[in-house]
Amino acid sequence: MPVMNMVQALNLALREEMERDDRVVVLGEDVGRRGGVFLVTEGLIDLFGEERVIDTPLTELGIVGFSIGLALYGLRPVAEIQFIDFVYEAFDQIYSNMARIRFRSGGMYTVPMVLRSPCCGGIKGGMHHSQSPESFFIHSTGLYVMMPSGPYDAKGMLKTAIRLDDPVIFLEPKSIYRVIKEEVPEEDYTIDLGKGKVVREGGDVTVVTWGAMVHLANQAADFIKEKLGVELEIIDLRTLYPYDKDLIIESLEKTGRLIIVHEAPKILGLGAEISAYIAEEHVDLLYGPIIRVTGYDTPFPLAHEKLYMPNVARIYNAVKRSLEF
Amino acid sequence: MPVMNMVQALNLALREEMERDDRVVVLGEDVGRRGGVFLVTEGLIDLFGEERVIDTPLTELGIVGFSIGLALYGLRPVAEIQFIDFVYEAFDQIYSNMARIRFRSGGMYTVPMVLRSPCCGGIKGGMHHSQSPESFFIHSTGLYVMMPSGPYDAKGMLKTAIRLDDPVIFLEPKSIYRVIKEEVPEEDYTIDLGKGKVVREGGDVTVVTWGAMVHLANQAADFIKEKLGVELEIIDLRTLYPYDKDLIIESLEKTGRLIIVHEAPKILGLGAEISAYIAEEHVDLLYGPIIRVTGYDTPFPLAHEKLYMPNVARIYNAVKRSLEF
Amino acid sequence: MRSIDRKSLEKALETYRVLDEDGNLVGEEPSISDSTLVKMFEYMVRARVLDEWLLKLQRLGKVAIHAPNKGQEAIVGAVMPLRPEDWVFPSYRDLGVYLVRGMSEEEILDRALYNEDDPLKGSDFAIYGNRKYNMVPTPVPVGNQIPHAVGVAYAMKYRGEDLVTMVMFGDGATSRGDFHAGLNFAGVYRVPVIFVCENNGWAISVPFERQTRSPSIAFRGLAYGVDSIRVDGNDVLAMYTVAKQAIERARKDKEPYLIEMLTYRLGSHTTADDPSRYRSEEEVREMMRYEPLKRFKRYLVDKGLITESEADELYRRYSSYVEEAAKKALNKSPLPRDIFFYNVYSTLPWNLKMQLEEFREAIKTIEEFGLEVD
Amino acid sequence: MRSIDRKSLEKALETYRVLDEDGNLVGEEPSISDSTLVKMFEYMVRARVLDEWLLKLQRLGKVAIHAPNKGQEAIVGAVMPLRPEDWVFPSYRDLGVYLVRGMSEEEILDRALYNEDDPLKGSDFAIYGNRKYNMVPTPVPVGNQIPHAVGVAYAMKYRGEDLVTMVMFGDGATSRGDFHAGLNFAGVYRVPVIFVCENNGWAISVPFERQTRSPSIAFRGLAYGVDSIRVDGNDVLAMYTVAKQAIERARKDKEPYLIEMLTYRLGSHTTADDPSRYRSEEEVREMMRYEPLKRFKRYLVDKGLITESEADELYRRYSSYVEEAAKKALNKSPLPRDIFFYNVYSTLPWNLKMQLEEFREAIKTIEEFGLEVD
Ligand SMILES: Cc1ncc(C[n+]2csc(CCOP(=O)(O)OP(=O)(O)O)c2C)c(N)n1
Ligand SMILES: Cc1ncc(C[n+]2csc(CCOP(=O)(O)OP(=O)(O)O)c2C)c(N)n1
Ligand SMILES: [Mg+2]
Ligand SMILES: [Mg+2]
Repeated sequence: MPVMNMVQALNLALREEMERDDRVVVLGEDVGRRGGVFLVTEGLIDLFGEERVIDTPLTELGIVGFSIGLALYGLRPVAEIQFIDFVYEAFDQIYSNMARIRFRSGGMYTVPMVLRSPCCGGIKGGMHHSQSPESFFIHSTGLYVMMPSGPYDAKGMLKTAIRLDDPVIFLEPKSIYRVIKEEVPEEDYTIDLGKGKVVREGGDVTVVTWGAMVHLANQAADFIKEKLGVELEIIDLRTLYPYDKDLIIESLEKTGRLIIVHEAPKILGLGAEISAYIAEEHVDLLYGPIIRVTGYDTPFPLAHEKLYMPNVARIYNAVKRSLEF
Repeated sequence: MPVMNMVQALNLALREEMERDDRVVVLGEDVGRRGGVFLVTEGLIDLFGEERVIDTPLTELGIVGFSIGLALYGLRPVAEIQFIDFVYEAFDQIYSNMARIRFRSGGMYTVPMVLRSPCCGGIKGGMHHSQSPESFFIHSTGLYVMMPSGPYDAKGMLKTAIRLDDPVIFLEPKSIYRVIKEEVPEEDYTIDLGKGKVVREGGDVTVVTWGAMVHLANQAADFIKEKLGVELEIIDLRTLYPYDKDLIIESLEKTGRLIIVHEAPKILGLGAEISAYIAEEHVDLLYGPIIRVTGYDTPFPLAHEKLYMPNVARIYNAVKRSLEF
Repeated sequence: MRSIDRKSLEKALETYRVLDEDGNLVGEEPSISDSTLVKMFEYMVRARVLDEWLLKLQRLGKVAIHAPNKGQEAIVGAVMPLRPEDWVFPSYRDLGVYLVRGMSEEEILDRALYNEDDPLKGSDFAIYGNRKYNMVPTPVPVGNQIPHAVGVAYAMKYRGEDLVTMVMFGDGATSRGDFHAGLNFAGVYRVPVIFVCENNGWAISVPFERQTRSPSIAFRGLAYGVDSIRVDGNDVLAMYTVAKQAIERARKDKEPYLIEMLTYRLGSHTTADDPSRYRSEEEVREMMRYEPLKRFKRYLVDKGLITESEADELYRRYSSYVEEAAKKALNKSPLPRDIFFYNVYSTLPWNLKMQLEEFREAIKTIEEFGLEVD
Repeated sequence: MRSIDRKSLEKALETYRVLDEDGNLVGEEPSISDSTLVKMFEYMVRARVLDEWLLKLQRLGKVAIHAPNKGQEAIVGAVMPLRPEDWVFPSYRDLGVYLVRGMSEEEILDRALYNEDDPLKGSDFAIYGNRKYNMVPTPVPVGNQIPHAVGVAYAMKYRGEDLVTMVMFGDGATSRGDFHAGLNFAGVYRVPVIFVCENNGWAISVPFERQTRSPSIAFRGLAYGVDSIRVDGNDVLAMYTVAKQAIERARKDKEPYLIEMLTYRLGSHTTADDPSRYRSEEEVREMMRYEPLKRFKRYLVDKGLITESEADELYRRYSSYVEEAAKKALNKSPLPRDIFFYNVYSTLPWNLKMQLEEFREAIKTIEEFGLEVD
């Protein structure tokens, strides 16, 4: 089985889906000749032509609005937002249309499209090349939201996303685009919507996280094991909406302690919802507070981004605090 | 003291602030001759002329982007979005600029503007005349968010908002625009940013809410008192960011039981953040689960909106559940 | 980059018309069959009648809100040359369009009253659409549908079909990002889409001069490389003629086209509006002289295709027809109470399932105590 | 509604120039003082030199990213006629603009390296601005600054001041809603704003013909009722002449103006780009013939205002100057570690205060264990 990074795995997923189904088209700024600024769409234009691999004018509103039309007519557009930080011009199209056309039309029209985009921090990208806006999409209702943490999942999840009849926001943590390498089958496989994964077993504290933070949590777990002799159980949510509540509950039944780690700002980051869900439905499982280790409630900074983001020290402190109860 | 409804109180606040400070200008779709579709800006154009009461072309992006420019130059624009449901075209300008110019410029430039808009449901307005999108603004970081629940607060809070040096989202629950009448002083007064208010005292269960839901909670409290002999303590947050955590804690110290009521969808509604905050910092105060009574996680419907929104039955059920612990 | 020729400019800055305001021919008479001409008039009458009924039902508190179409009925001329398989994205003010596409008065009333037969399942007010007629329900945020229509047209071209898409919107909508992106994409990709801008002079209280300083919307179309024409939009023959050409060209050459329909809203913006606050009664009276039905009727009468009394009879016939339909629609049941949980996703995610439980408990409590909620 | 005259159209569709590509006068020679001419050249040289240094520092891993301005230096001609009190919203590719406005190479380097003296406090990369020079830092989302500039111009007019605002953006930015809204508002309100669209033929890999099918950006300006002109943007004299007129008119008559600066990006889009993927080396070589410095130098040499060796000396002088400045900037300390908590609000709300505590605890842990984070 070939070893690939996430960019290659995503590229392969697109290629396979386009070969399988001629309704699948790819579009976005610079996705054609340029192959995307991260090369996720590299080579597709040569294979499928510029009618199916469409370079767009510079307007995210246009990309999403136009894709909705393609999807309404039965195509399966996979639209790229060059960096998710630029998606906001399209927010009306996403919120009021992509997420609401099924409802508005009483179920007569659907929007089977994928909006994929590099997200998150860790590349010294500053305010507008680093953000993690999953909360905006989750609170919108009407969208699915996914974020893979490695090449294998990336390929399988993107295929799932493309085949779903509902619209999907597909977020790709760019800091690990080329860092993590894994064996990726050149066969067809998908990964179920809504299924997380326990990526590290441990009996003391449950850490729920996703995207690049999965790897940080793992690093922190090693450090914490060494320093405190404490075992973290790490859950990679993979699908952010609808998230895998059962996996969290199962782990909490064992540990009774919950830490949520994400890059988005704390205030109304997805951690808030998970915490509130547990505090509402499973408060009896808890030994102590639910702690959130997240981006701070400020814009994403260029200076000292690694101090702004969750890091090993912050997870270590959170675990210590969690164990105090 | 004259008795006014909320529209009149807001109109008075605008008039007084415009008289006090010629940096204050008002703009938006139909705010001039038409006086706004709810008449909040009625008569202002006659008093202050069309240079200060500016009818704009039909683009929310334009309204916000242009207002940011006015504010950068030192004016104090109060921009109206005709219904908050239409704000999303402007989301890039709000998120990436209104909320971020201070940060981007290292504090050199500020955006002292108010974006005010009718919000929330209860008028059979359907999908796009009923929404409560406060979460989007709160998660943005860099904005203050306010929502008054009556004429007196409306006037004082709008004046506070206009005088703040930071950008404010000012949401007006349109269903109570003309329903609630109160004495409103014709003198100058303001209401502090970040200060909630206990609108009903009670020792059994704390209900945190805001906007039109304050009145629903009161109604529910009467009903619950009658049926269950239970006393609700109702907190009207008024400022949604930064919300008055101290008031909530104080009440929880007494009741140990918390219910949050809001119109926005449950998933990542502000209730999630308040719940997560308590579960993180004050879990020891709780006797049981934190329950959220909210809009469901669907688009806002035209049909059966009163069943979609929080209602007396739902609050009653929540209180019963809260007391089971 | 394209160059701009004199003729394109003229089309975009002058106003194409066939009939003058009294129904006299002033342009080249299009060759349209007699039966089509009469049918066209009938649609306009039906739109006028239905408009009056929706206003009446709104005043009676039965319909939440209505956006009157009076004065803009000549829009039917733009849709009549379409095929049923072509797609239409109507505006909210387009009663005539819904009718031409095959929607019945019954269906429109079921929708307006969102009863059990509402095809849109009580999702939103004042919008209409149905997949059966290839007519997508209008999003209430003004202009949202414009880029959708361009995407649909692209997909038609991509599939090698000879279909076209038509999308309607107001003058106010041209200020939105959706218009800008939609027109630009249409120009760049050359797709078979026809934009119909119903320039009725007002966006609620904002007059066109305050909406834009552009010489015309059609001129603006040229600035996206989209051929454009300005038409007397109260002249249904002009609308038909121009649309037919645009549709045929789009079908054959995959070229987008913009039609600026110069018209006038004779009624209020919606039933929630009070136009006396921003425009004079005189202006409206003056504009009544140009209204499309009277003008077209004169032409038909002069041509011997209809008599005055036949026209009156038509109006009366549809009035009683709609009265009956309204009675029927009002007697239908409301939608199921839990309707809004469905049609968000193709299946219910777990949080919606849990919330549906909570909802059912609430219904029980409501019934237990006889609470009033709905 | 405005009508469009022949002359406006010509301006928007033809290309205004003063010098040909070899520096020969082909248009009317503007009357500019000799010292201004030399100063103009000096700014262009400084921009070129600084560009090379930022590229070098990026290759050395010191600067995160840089958007080269090579080939677009004639933009200095647009800003030189402004007064210091006028406001400028530059694009990210505008090194020459920053210099003309009074920013020093030192400040630009402090910014690029976001050291302790960074006026923007480490907020974002590749952007520059400073209130001292009435130059607002560029938002990275392309085009965002356009409506801001219109708002500032409105405020200037509202206050009765005779100031103007200038805003720069690329050809790609014209596709965004910000452009559409900004131009439209400027037309409707008639405010003293000058739009400078630096049409360099490419938006990363998307060529202009794929960005829009519009005949020209200037033509598009007319569609908002904004007078517009197309200029050879590698001809600094043409840029200066046109901008000066536009600025004077804006100051006096409060009329907006759009200048389409036809230029070419000779370098990569940013240091993260690889242009060989989408355009040929030949194209770039061919376009080198039109580059603005050489051309303007020829004119100055012919005019006897500078010699070839003086020009070379200028280049060398600034090279060593920037080398020194870079050394100094590299030696400065980083910004305080908690810098990002400030400048979000005018005071810290309670949640940020709590988070600052948590942050300080993390720093302690980092120090306790000697963790590597930053
Ligand atoms: C994005 C958005 N902003 C505001 C509104 C409120 N609104 C509804 S219709 C309208 C005016 C529309 O004018 P125009 O496009 O000319 O269409 P007309 O009503 O004249 O047919 C406004 C402001 C809306 N529906 N959507
Ligand atoms: C809204 C937005 N979308 C995408 C990007 C990524 N991006 C940065 S520059 C650029 C191209 C800009 O082209 P143009 O406006 O012509 O300016 P130029 O770089 O050629 O000077 C793109 C797509 C961005 N910064 N902002
Ligand atoms: Mg209109
Ligand atoms: Mg460019």
